[in-house]
Amino acid sequence: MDLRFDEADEAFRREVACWLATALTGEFAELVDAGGPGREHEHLQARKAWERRLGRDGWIGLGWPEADGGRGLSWERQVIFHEECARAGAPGRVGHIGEQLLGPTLLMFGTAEQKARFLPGILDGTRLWCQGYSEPGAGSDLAAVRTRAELRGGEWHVDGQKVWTSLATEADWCFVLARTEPGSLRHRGLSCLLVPMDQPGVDVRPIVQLTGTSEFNEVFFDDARAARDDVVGAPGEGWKVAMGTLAVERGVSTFGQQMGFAREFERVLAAARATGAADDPVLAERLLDSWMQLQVLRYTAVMTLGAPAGSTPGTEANVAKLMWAPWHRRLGELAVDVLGAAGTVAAGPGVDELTPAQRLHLFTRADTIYGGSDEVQRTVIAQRMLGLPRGPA
Amino acid sequence: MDLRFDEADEAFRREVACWLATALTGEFAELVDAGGPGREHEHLQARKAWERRLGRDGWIGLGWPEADGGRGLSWERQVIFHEECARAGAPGRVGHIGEQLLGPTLLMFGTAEQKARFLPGILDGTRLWCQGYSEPGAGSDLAAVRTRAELRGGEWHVDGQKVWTSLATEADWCFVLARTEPGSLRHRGLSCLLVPMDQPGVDVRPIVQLTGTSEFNEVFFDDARAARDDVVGAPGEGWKVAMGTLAVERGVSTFGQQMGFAREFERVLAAARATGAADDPVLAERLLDSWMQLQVLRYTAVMTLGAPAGSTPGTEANVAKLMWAPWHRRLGELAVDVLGAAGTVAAGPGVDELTPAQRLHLFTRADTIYGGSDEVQRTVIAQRMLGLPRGPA
Amino acid sequence: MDVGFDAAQRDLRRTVRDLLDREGGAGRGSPVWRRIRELGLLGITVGERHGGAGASSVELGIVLAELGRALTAVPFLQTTVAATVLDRSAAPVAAQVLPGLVAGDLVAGLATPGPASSLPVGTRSALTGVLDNVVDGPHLDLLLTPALVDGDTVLAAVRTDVAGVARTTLPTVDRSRPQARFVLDGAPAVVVGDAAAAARAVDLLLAAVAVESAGAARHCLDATVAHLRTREQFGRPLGTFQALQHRCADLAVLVESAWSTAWYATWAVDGDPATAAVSAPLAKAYCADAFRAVAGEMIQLHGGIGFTWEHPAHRYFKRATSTDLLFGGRAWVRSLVARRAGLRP
Amino acid sequence: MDVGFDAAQRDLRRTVRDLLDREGGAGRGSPVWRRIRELGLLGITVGERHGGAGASSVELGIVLAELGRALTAVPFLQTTVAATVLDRSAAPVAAQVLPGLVAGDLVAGLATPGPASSLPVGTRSALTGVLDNVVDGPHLDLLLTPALVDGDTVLAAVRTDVAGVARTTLPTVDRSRPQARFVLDGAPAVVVGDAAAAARAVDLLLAAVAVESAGAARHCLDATVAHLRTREQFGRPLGTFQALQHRCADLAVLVESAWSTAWYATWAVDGDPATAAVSAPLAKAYCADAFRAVAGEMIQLHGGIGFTWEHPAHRYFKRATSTDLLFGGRAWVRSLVARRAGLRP
Repeated sequence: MDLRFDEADEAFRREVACWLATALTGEFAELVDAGGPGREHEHLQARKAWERRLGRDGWIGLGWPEADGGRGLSWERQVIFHEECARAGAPGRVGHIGEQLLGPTLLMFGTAEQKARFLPGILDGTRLWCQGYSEPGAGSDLAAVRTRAELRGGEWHVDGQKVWTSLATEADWCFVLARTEPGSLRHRGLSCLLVPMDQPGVDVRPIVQLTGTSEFNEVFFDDARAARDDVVGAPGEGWKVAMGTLAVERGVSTFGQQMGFAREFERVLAAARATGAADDPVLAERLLDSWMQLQVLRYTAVMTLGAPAGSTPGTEANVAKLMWAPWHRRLGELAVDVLGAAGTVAAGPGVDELTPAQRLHLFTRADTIYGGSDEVQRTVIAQRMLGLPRGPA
Repeated sequence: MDLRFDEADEAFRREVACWLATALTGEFAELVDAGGPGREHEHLQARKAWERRLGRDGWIGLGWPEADGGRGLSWERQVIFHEECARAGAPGRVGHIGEQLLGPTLLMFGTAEQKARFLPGILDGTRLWCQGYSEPGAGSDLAAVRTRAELRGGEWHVDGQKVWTSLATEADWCFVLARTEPGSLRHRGLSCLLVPMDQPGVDVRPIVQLTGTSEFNEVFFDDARAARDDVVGAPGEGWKVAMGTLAVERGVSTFGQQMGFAREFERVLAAARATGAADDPVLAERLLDSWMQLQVLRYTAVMTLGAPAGSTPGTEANVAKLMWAPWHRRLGELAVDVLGAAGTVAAGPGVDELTPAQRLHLFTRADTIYGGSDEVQRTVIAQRMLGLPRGPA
Repeated sequence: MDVGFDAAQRDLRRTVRDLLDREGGAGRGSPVWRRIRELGLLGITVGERHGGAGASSVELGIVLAELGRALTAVPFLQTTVAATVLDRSAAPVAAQVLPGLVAGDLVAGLATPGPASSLPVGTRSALTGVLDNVVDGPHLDLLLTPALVDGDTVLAAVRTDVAGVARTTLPTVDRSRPQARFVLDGAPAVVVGDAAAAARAVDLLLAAVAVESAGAARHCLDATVAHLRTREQFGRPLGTFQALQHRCADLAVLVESAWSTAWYATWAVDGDPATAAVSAPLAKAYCADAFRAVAGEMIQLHGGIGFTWEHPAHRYFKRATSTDLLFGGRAWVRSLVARRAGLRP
Repeated sequence: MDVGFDAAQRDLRRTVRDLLDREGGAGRGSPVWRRIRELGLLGITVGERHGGAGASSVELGIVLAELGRALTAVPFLQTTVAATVLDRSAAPVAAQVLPGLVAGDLVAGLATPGPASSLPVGTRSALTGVLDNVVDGPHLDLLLTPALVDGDTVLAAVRTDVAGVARTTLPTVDRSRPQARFVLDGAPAVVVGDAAAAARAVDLLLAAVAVESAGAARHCLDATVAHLRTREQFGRPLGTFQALQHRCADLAVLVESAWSTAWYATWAVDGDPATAAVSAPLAKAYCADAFRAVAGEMIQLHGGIGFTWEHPAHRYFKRATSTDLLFGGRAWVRSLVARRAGLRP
C-alpha cells in the first residue's frame, strides 16, 4: 500500500499546472471559477473556446486508448489533471458530457465507424453533446421511458420529451434513450440513438430553477430524425448501453470535484472569519465537521478508486454520491448560516442576482436529486452492495 | 384556550404533594427514585407495599368511573397526580399494568361480573398483573401470535411462549393474547384470556439484559389453565381488545413521565457542571437541545391531550412515543458523554453494577424498541395520520 | 385547562383561509391587503377604545398561521405586533397612531431583535444607530425598536419619513419578506415603553414568527404528502414506499411538535407572560429549525419539479431560511432560552 | 499509488481471522493470547534486530481490524503500539525491553492521551502525577507516557511494579477494555523520546484505535445485515423493508468511509508521517462516531434480542462508547484536528 503519487506523477502535475497558468490568461482569464453546476449559464461562448483549446493541447481523452485518439494515461495522471484544473479554477466544462459519458459509451458499445465519426469531434472540443435519458415520468425510474422512435424510410423518427437536460442549448448532438419496440415494457425494447440537435423536430426550452437561472432544459422531439446507423449497441439493447453510461459517470473526475469543494469550503471559512461566525462555537463545530468530512471524501476516493475490482463491485460510485451530495448541501447551508441576517440579502433586485453563498445554498438542493437521487443510491447500495433482498413487487 | 391548571386543580396539587411528603417516609423512604424502567428489579417487596398504600388512600383509579370504584377525576387532576408523584420521586409502580392497561380494557370490554371480580384487586393494590402479548416471532408484528388456547373440559388450555413480559415474576395474573381458533390467520381467531400465574403450567424465566439486570421475562405456558369465563370480549375478538389496550397505553401518565425526565435531565446537568462539561460548547449545545426538546414534549402533550377528538384520531400516542423515546435515548448518550472517560468506569466489578448515568445510557436503548418500536410508530403515523397508502403485500 | 379552539376561533381560521385562497398580491397595494384591512384584522388584538377587536394573541396566531401557510407577502405580522405593543403603551403617541394602524392607513413594525450591542443609543427624543435587516422595512411608516437611553433599555418609536432617518431597501432572496436598513442620525423618537415592555415586545414578535412558521411548515408537509399520494414511479404511488413513509412520519412529528410549541408560546404571551420569556424564543428557534427541515425535504421529495422556479417549494425553502437567519438569528434566540432557563449564566 | 492489499497482507488477515474464530478468552492468560504470542504477531512492526518482523503499520492495522471485528480482549493494541514506539527509540531501555515485548513476556502500553495539563511532571528520572483510565492498565508491565520535564514535553517509560507507582484497577462497563489508574509519586522513569516522538506515539495510538474500530463497525453492519436477511416479520424478511434498507445503506456509507479513513491514517503513520498528524486524530474521531452509530443501530435493528446480555450487540455498543470517551475523548481529539488543520488557533 502506498497512497502517494510517485515522482513521475508529480512531474506531470507540474506540467499540468504550468500549462494552466499559461492558458488561463488573456481571453480565458475571465473564466476562472466560471461555469459548473449552478453556474452553467456563465460565459458560454468563452467556455466553448476553452474546450477547443483543451482539445488542441491534448487535454481531452487523457485516459482513452491511444488507438482511439486518447493518450492512454494512468488513472493517477487523470486524477492529477482534474485536481490541477480545479485548483487553478479552470472553468466548468461544456464538453464533459461528450468526454465523460458518450465517449466511454462509444468505446464500450460503438462500432468502429461510429468511433471514427464521433470521437474526433469530442477530442478536439468542437462537438458538444447532451444526454437525453430522464423524462417527466421517468426520473428515478428510468425504465419508464416513453419517448419512442420508429425506423421508417431508412431513418429513425423520434417523438417524446426529455427533461433535466444540461447544456441542451449548446449541444450539437444528443444521445437519446428511446423505446424502439412499440408495446415493449420497462427495460426491454429501448435503444440509444444519436440525434443531431440542429433540426426542425428538436425544440429546447430552458427550465427556470429556484436560483432564477437556467441550466437544465426540456427537450421536445417532434418527428425528429436520426440516421439508421446512429444507434449505439444493437436496437433493443438501449438499457444495457444506458446502464453502461451511468456506470462510468464519475470516477477520476471525483478528485477534481473535491478540489473544487475545497475551494468552496475555503470561501465559506473566510466568510465565517470575516463575520466572526468562526468564533461562534456551534458554527465552528459545523465548519470543523465540514472540513473533516471533506478529508473523508478524499480518503474514501483514494482507497476505493484503485481498489482491486470485485471487492464491492460497482457500488463505489453510489457510496461516493451518497457522501458528497449531502455534504455539499450541508456546505450550502453553512455558507448562508455563517453570514447570519446578511445571508438573506441578495446581490441585486433581479431574481437571479444571488451571492455565491446563496447560489451554493440553493443549487446544492439539486445535488441530492440529480444523477440518481439519494433515495435511489440507498436502494442500490442496500440491494447490490449489502445483498438485502428486494421487497414484494 | 387556557393552558393553565385552574385554582381548584392547584389546590388538589397541594393535597397530593402533602400526602406524598407524609407517605414517602419511614418504611417507604428508601423508595425515592427506585424502580421504573431500567430499575424494575429494585425494592420489589417495599414497592408492593407502596402499591397497597396507594390503594388504601384512594390514589389508584383516579380517572375510573365512580360506579366502578374509581374517583371519576378530570384528566387535569390525573396529570397532577402523576406529576407530583414524579416530582417527589415516588417509586416506579408495580401495579401500573393492572391500573393503566388491564383495568381500562375491562372497563371497555369486560362483563359486569369480570369488573366486579377483577377491578377491586387493582384498586386496592393487592393484585398485580402482567401483559402477555409479545412473542419471540411476534414483536413488531403482533398479529403473528402463535400461543394457542383450546376450550376443553370447561376451561381454556394455554400453550405457547410470551416474551418481554415486565414484572412477570411479581404478577398474580397475566392477560394473554392467544389463538383460540386453530388455523386462523393474522388478526382473526385471537382471544384475550385472563390467566393466573400461580399454577404448574406457567413458568417465568427472567431475561438478562445488557444492563446485567432483569426486568423483562419469558413466560412459558405448558397446558396452563384459565377459567371458561375469563376471556375479555367475545372469543375470537382478541385483536380488537388488544388494540384497545394499546390505545390506552400512555396518556395522562405522560406528564408524570416527563416530570421524571426533568429530574433525570437535572442530574445530567449537575454532572456536566461538576465535571466542567457544561462549559464545553458542544456539550452545552447538546444540553440546551435536550432541555428545549423536553419543553417541546410538554407543550405537545398539553396541546394534544385535551384536543377535541377527531383532529388526528388516535395517533397522538404514536407521535408522543416517537418524540420521547429518541429524546430519552439521546439523554442517555449525553449522560455518559458529559462524564468523559469517567463515564466508562463502572460502579463496581459486578456485571450489574452500573452508575445511574450508565444505566440510563444502556437502558434507554430499549425505549425505541419496546411498546412499539420507532419503526412501527413511523408506519402507523405515515398510514393512519398522514393517509399515505399501504405498499404492495 | 382548555386546550382546543372555540367555534369563533375556528370561524376566524376559515374566514382567513378563504380570503387567502381567493386574493393574491404582495405589499400594501395588493388586493389581499385591501381585504385584510376591510375585515378589520389589523386591529384584532387592539382594544376597542382604539377601534380594534380586543382579541387575544391566540386569535392573532390563527391569522398568522394562515398567512404562513399561504406565504402571503403583506406587512401583517409586523403591523399587528406593533399595534399590540402600542395598545399596552400609555404613551400619547400610541393613541395617536393606533386608529391608523387598525385601519391599515399606517404600517408599523419592530426592528429585528438581537444583542444589546446593536441597539441605537441617544436621548428620550433622539436616537442614533443602524437598524439593519428590518423585515417589511420598505413598507413601514413607524418603526419600534429597543434603544439605550442613559444606560437604560427603553422601547422607542421612530417615524420613518422624517429628517434623521435614511432608509435603504435591501434586495432579498426570500421575496415574500422585504427588508430595509434604517440609519438613524439623531432621529426624532418617542419612548413608548420601558425595558420590560421592550422584552415583552420581542417575545410577542418571536411567538408570532413561530406560529406563522408552524403554519407554513404544516403546509409544506401537507403538500408533500399530497404529491407522494399521486406521483407514481416504478408503477406505484411514491407514497407507498416505506422509506418515504418513514421520512414523512419524522416530518409529521416535527410539524406536530412545532405546531404545539408555537401555540403554547402564542397563548403564553397573553395567557401567562412570565413563561413566554422562555417559550417564545424557544418556539421561534424550534419552529425555524422544523420549517427549514420540512421545506428542504419538500424539495427533495418532489424531485426535480421541486427545484424549479415554477413550483412553490422554493418559496417555502427561502422563507424558512430567512425565518431562521432573521429575527435575531439562531444563536441569539437560543442564547435567550439558555439564559432565561438558567442553563447558562 | 498502490491502493490494495498484497497477497501477503491478505494471507495475514486470513490467518488472524482463523485464529480469532478458533481461540477465545480474555487477558494475558487466555488461549488466544498464547496463539498471538506463538505467531509472533506482537513483534509485527518491530525491527528484526529486536526479533520482530519489521512490517509496516499497515500489517499492524490488519491484525487490529480483525481484533476489533472479534472484540478480542487482549492487550495487543497497547503492546504493539508501545513496541513500535520503542523500536524507533535510541534509548538503551528500548533494546532491553523489546525482546520481551515481542515474545509476549512483557506487556506495555501508552497512557490515555489528553490535554497537556494532565501530564505527569518531574525530572528525566522521576515523575509525579496521576494517569487515569489507562487502557489495559491491569495488564501493563511498562507504561509509556508523555511527561513535562523542565518545561519540555518528553516521552517517558515507567515500570509499573516499582515503588512510587500505585496501580488501581477500575471496573469498566466495556469489559473487553480493562482500565487502571496509576498514581506516580516520584516514580522511576527513563526518557525514551522527545516531544516529536511523544506526538508521533499518540498519532500511532489514535490510528490504531481507528482501524480497530473500523473493523468492529464493519462487523456490526455485517451482523445486522445478516440478521435482517433471515429474521421475518409480517411474513417476509425484515431486510426487504425499504425503510430498513435505506438505513442500512446509510450505515454502509458510514462504515465504508470510516474504513477508508482508518486505512488512510494507518498507512500514513509510516508512509507519510507529516500528514498523519491530521489524519490520525481525524480517523479516531470519525471512526468512533461511526462505530457508535452503527453499534446503536445494531441493537435497534435486532429488536428485543439485541437488548439481551446473551446477544453480542451490547458488547460492541459498550466498546464503541469506550472508544469514543477514552483515548483523549471526542472534544480533545477534534481539537487536535482543528489546530493541526489550521482551522483554529
